[in-house]
Amino acid sequence: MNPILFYLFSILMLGFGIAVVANRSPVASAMSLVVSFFCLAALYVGLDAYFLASIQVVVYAGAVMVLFLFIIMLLDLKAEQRRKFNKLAIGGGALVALAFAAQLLGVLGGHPRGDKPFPELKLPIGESLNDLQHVGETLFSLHTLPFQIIGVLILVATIGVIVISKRELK
Amino acid sequence: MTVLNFIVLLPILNAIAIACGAPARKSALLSAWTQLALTIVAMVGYRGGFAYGSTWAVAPEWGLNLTFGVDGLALVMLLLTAIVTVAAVWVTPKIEKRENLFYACVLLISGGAAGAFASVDMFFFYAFHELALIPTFLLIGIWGQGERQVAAWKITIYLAVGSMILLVGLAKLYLAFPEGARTFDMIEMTKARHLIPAAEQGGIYIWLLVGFGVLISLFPFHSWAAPAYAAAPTPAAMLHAGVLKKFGLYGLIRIAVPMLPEGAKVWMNLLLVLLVANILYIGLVTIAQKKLDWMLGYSSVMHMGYIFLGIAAGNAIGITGASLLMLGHGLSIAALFAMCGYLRQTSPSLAFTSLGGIAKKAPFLGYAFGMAAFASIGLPGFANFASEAMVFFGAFKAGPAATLDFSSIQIATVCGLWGVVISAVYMLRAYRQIFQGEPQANVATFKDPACSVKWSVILLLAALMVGGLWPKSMLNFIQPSVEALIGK
Amino acid sequence: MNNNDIIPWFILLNPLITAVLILFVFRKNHGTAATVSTMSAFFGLVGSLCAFTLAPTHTFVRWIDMPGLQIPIGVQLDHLSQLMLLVVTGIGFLVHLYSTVYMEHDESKSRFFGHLSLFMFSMLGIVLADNFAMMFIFWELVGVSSYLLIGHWFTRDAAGKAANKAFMMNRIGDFGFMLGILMLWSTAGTVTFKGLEAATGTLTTNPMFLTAAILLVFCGAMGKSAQFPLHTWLPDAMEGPTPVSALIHAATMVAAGVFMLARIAFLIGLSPAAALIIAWIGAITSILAALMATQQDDIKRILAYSTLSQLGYMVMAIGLAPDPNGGPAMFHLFTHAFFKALLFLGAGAVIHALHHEQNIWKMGGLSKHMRVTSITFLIGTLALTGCPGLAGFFSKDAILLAAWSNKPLFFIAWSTAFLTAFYMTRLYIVAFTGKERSEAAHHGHDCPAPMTIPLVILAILAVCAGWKTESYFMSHHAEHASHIPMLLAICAFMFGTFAAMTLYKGKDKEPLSLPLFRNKFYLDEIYGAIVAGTQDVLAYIAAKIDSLISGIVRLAGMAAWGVGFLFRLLQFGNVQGYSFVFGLGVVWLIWFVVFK
Amino acid sequence: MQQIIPAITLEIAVLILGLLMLFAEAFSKTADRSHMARYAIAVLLALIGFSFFTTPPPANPAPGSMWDFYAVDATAMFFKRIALATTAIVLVMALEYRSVLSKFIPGTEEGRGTGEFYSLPVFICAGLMFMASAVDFILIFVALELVTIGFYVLVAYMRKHAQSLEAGVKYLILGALSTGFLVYGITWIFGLSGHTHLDKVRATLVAGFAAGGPLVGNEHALLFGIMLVLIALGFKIAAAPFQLWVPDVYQGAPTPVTAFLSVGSKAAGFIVLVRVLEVFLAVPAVRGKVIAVLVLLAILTLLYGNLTAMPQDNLKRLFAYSSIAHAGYLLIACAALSADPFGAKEAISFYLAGYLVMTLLSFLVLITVARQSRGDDIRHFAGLGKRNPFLAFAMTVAIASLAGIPLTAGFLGKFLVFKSAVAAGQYALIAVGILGVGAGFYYYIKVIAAMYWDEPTDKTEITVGPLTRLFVGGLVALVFVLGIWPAPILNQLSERPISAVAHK
Amino acid sequence: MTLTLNHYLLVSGLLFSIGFAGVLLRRNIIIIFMCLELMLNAANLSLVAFSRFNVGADGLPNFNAQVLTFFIITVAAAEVAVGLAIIVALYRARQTTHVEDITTLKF
Repeated sequence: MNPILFYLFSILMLGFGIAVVANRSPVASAMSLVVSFFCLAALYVGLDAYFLASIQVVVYAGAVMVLFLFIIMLLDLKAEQRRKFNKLAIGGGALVALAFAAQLLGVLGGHPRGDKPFPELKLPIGESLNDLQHVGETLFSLHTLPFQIIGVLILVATIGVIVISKRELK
Repeated sequence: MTVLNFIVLLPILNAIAIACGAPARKSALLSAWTQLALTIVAMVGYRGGFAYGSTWAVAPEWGLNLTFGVDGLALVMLLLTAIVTVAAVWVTPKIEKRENLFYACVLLISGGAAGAFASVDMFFFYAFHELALIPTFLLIGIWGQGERQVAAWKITIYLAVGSMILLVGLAKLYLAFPEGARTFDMIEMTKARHLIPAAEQGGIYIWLLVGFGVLISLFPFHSWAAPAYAAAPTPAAMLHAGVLKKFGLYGLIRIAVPMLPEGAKVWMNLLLVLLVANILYIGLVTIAQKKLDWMLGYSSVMHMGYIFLGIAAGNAIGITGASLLMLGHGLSIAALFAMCGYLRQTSPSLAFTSLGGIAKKAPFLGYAFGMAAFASIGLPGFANFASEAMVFFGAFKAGPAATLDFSSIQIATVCGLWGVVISAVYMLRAYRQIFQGEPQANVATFKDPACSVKWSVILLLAALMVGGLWPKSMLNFIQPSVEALIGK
Repeated sequence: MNNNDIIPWFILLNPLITAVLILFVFRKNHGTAATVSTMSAFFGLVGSLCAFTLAPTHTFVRWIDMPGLQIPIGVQLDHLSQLMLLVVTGIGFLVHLYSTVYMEHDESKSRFFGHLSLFMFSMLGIVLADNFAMMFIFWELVGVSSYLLIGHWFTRDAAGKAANKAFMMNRIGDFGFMLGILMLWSTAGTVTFKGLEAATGTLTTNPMFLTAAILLVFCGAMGKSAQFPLHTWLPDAMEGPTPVSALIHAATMVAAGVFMLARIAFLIGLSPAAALIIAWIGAITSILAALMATQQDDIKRILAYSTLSQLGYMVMAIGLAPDPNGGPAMFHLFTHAFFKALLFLGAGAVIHALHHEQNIWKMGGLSKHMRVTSITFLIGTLALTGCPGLAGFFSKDAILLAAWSNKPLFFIAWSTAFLTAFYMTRLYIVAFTGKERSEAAHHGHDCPAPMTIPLVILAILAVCAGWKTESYFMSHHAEHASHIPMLLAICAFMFGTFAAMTLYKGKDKEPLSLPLFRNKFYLDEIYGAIVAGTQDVLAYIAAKIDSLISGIVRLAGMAAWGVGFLFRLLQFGNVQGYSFVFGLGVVWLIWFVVFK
Repeated sequence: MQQIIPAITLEIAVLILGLLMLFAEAFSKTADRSHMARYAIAVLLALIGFSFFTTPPPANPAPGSMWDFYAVDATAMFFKRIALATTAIVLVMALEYRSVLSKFIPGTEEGRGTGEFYSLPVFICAGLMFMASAVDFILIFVALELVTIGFYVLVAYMRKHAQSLEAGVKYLILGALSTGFLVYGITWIFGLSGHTHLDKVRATLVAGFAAGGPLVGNEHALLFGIMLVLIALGFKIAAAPFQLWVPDVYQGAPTPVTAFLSVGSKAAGFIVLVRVLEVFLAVPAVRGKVIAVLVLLAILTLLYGNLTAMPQDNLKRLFAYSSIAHAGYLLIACAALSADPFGAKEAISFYLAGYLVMTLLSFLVLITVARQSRGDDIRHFAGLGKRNPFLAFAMTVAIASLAGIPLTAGFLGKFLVFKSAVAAGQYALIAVGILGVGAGFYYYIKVIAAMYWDEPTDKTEITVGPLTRLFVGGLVALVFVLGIWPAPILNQLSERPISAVAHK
Repeated sequence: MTLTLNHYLLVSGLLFSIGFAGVLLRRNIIIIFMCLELMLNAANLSLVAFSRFNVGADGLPNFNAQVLTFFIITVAAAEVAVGLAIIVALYRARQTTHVEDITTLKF
């Protein structure tokens, strides 16, 4: 990936990530989240994970965000916007998050392995990486069992959503 | 099934039956007497070594089996259990509330003690003892008096923590054996004791000492004892002070002494300091008591010091004496608590100042209490004297002869001898204040107790006198076992 | 076991059986109890007379028997015990006889006789004991029977206190006794007297040790024979019925200490230092007690101090001349038993007749009303004061002779003899002569026969017990090296008697006032202060520390509860706070694991 | 008997059971769904018996086959049975609880809307069973999430009950947070090793961090990853300082769910913890640190759980704190895992088995009593000894076992834990553990005191249904059987792995 | 200048921290939930980067990690669904999505 693109998308992603946190309006937060996820998808592309990038866009930016926005609208959360800050909580929380980030920097400093550039892929000449095929193969040969469990998981989630959000039982 | 299995199971099964609704007092009495009879049968039929063995595999790969079996020492402890149980059930007055639960708890304590004494397996030896924990809690909490709730919490938590410390010690001991030789069978462990590395023994011994020490109320872990005994209903106090407390001492004799001789040496001076504190310091505390039940509680703590002294001596004389003293102390303190319970029932307060002149109103009580009191302070004719003398002889012999440079254990013996004076001070003072003098107004209607109390006290005193006048009757059981234990 | 061996066992067990019978069977039947007890005492006397004629025997049963520790229960009939048996059973029988009347109207007469028999059993056990441990056992048992008898009238506070005091003082002495036994045993490996005698070689390897051991054993004697400083219980013990005082606290039990010392005379002989200390303690006791006696008003107390003083004499004699056959000490014990028992019984008769009046200043003129009593009492007094020809003269003379080699001790002994004559004469003159000083004294009368017969018998013995008996006690017959001690003794008797006669003749009240002596050198007060100042304060402190310990335990529990309560505050319900704590945990653990 | 049934059949059967229940819920004509639960209980219990006749999937799985990630060793089978038994008993509780439940679920008829409440635990059970066998991070993650999401739903199930919803939200937020850490941690471990399969991860890491290995110098990164995974698992097992959700969620959730959480979720958390620890502890470069952090967590957890339970008055909350404490004891064994691998594993498994029995017993009684006393504070238990001696006795047994009184299952578990700690020489842990036991006695016995000492405030007798009575009796018996005769369980644990897969 | 693994890890780590900060700072449950999604996605980014970095013997990225990423996305979606359902139910019961208002369970 072009480093410039990398920096661009990274900064955008982080910036909108901060916006998610900083925005007072839930709708604005949600929109920032969408942008941030788009940038993330772009970074995936830079890592040759085209399939995941598309999934990211479809699932997150498409489905999940809509859900979020839908709920925000449904509950009409604007009324709650104006509330006093709890300075102590904010200060403490920020401190913890900063400390965590600092530790992360420390860990990266102690991670010499990561200072190497990404290895080149061995691809047949002239072909681009068909990652969809590879992911599919791995998923359905090696990870069939988790895949099926995911199915159950979604079933459970569906039941759960129904059970919890049903209004009245007839 | 051997007679031993019946001795252990009888009270437990009976407790269950009573809890399920069997007539409480009758079946409890029947069970207690049967237990005593069976114990005597077992003693009569005893021919040395470990007898009446029975075993049931529980976890063979750890060498963990539910194994019963008794040697002479254990038989004597079983006898103590049986006698005190009979007396404890017998003296129990009419229980107003939840009679069945009461007797079930009492029998469980007895069954737990019997099970511990009859166990050859270290694990079950420990486990049976703990059977008494919750029944004690209930007995003190429901049927106790005074600060019963505080006392019940205190004794339960204290003993639980002590047991846990002990458990760690036992685990250490188990693991100190090399793999392959590990077993919970105490006979096997004793045989294989040379496999325990000498350097590790000190580390194990201190855990055992503290663990057992808490259960025995070794100074400074004694503060549970007096309040609990003061608050407990009579049978609970009798069984706990008389029998259950002996578990720890029995454990030391059965486990720590034979298996960890090197460890005993490491901690000898500490033990001596503690036991002298038990005798002298607790003795002084006892003098300062102003109520009979508290005084008896502390005196029972104090007397543990003598038994410890015998154990610390480490020789056959001292340990045999300590074992006999366990019997003697158990019987005498049970008798004292039995009468204290009767006094409590009939008199508004047990403070010395509010009692007086009872001997005139209740000559039997005056006599019997006097005998029990004299027994507990080591009067010849009762088992306590014979055993205390043996303890002193054994402990003194553990030091060098023919020199005035006394070794530490000899100094401890001297202190212990002085304790005899102290115990006379508080016992006689209490006796004078309660029983002698002109009868006070609030004991004007005092009478001698009913037959059940009378005879159970007589039973205890008679057993004490048998042990005192003819100590060989008990020593014949104890001595070979002790010698086998310490490897003579 | 042949017939001869049975006799000592019979003598020993006969009173025990009697005691058990009385206490458990005849509890309610007072008359029978008295009869049974007296009969048994009589049988004991007969048995002792038989035993006296027997050759020495020694039989035992094993009581505790294990490797390293053998304690037998054995009876040893020998020169020393044969005579002592006679003394104990003889006086015992007379006291029993006397008591049947004296205690006639007591409401717990059977208890009294039961305890009396118990005492006889214990005392005979000491006499017959063949080893230290057994002696200690019976030592304690006499302590208990003495406790029971002093406290016979336990509803009186003073009696209970006196009983307790007696027992406690003895316990203190026994502390040393037991320790001494332990020391001897650990060295010699045996507790039997014969075994110890055989092991003298081992025992003498460390003279300091032996001295210490003997002195510790002597502590036992100090308690039982009421030697200074453990003597204060004996005068208080007079709270008991007078026959008890006669039997236990004059003639037999208090002499047990002396008897025990005689038993181990062979050991004392090995340690001159110990012997000297014993002698000095005896001497101090005798002079102090004599001084105290001069100012007492209670007839029994005067006799009690006199007993103390005489016991001191005997102990001093043991220290001066330890003799396996008893020596002058046992000789004096023997004679003293008779005249002191006589004096006590006589005092008892007086008290009985005067309806429990014990103050001599409220008596007077009794010789007119109580002829037998006064004559026998006079004989006893003379015997005690050392009137030549009477029993006391010979034994006292023997002691003074033994003391002659040590002049300071001799001086003390002589002074004591002088004081004895003084206070006894005072007693007799004040109580028996002159005018009646109270209503009760006018109505004095001689007592019934069972009370006077013992007086008469004892009076006869008090006269003649010293005749030709001295040699029985001497293992090697000592020539009278000097007659000076004897002459001085006669002088002491005469001066003392004369002084008292001139001072007290016809007086109605105490002409002398010596508060120091009257108040027994304030020793009771001092002891009281010491006990209160040490034991009670220590006990108080200990109790405080103990409540501190349980407070610490409680505090630990409360601290755990409190910490739990504080921890619980973390659980404040706000999920954001929870994630904050979570985050803190994350950061902290990562710091701990990764960067530390 | 020849064992020809593959172990995965069990999970499949459970899943089919769950689906059938959903169908039944959808098509059943009657409103009362309790028969569903009864059938499910029967099936689950039957499956436990069935599990003894299973054999692992293909004896020699081809490399790269899906069976590679699915271990069927003794531990796995043991935990599968635990999951089945737990679920069955939770369903019994659910039946007992249904009247309370339907109060908070608006419905036209009594019993409506409870069908899912019976079927969701069955699905969760399948998830737990998968977790027991999972030896691959992917499978672990997926199974864990199945369980977690199922629990989100169950905790918040009573949707007219604000507390249940509040508990649901708290669990949801914190659970998701921990999922984030888990994923991030897995990422790092994958990043360093290049594998998700635990055995391969171990092999790569051991080789990589050996002297001169390719990964030397990256210890920080590995520790970071390990720590993140441990934090997430610590959350699942309720180790301090990640335990804060526990009391609130336990209190707010429907009581059967609380029981399920405290047993099922914890057991699953521990089996995963043991499996990953076996990997981490194999790497010498980080072993010391990992043990240190386990010790630290254990101490904190023990102190927090035990001390905080002391001032509690609400029984559900008290059990919540005590479940934290029990996690602490289990962590003691975890800290001993490297010094005494076999003993510690045995201790954890046995402890969990005992914990299952005693916790479920206490909750079963709790539900029965709380329903009829209208409250789950300790004072609602006052005088239970008079109101229903049978339940009081059962509770006493459960409490005795939880407190660790001998001859009960709980004691043996504690004994094994302390034994392995002694073997590992972890004396600081032992000391804190003893302190914890002391505190534990205080708060556990509070319940006994209430039941027997106090007079009942409400004199009505408490009735027990036949099924509950059967299960209470059975669990009481089991507490004693496990405490006195552990051989059957121990045999299961010490059995050589049925499958060679896990230890290839 | 070439991009290294650590570049990606740094970015993802920062994103994770931002998400974490959001969880700690925000009090609206829905936004907290969004931040949790941020954290999951940050982890995904690392995972994909590692997948690309840990090239196997066949010279291709390690697709196991991508599969895991796929699962994570799926799970996250399911979680969001359930979570939002719960939030809606809570809102119905309490008319709030504010963490400070849901503190009835405490101590």
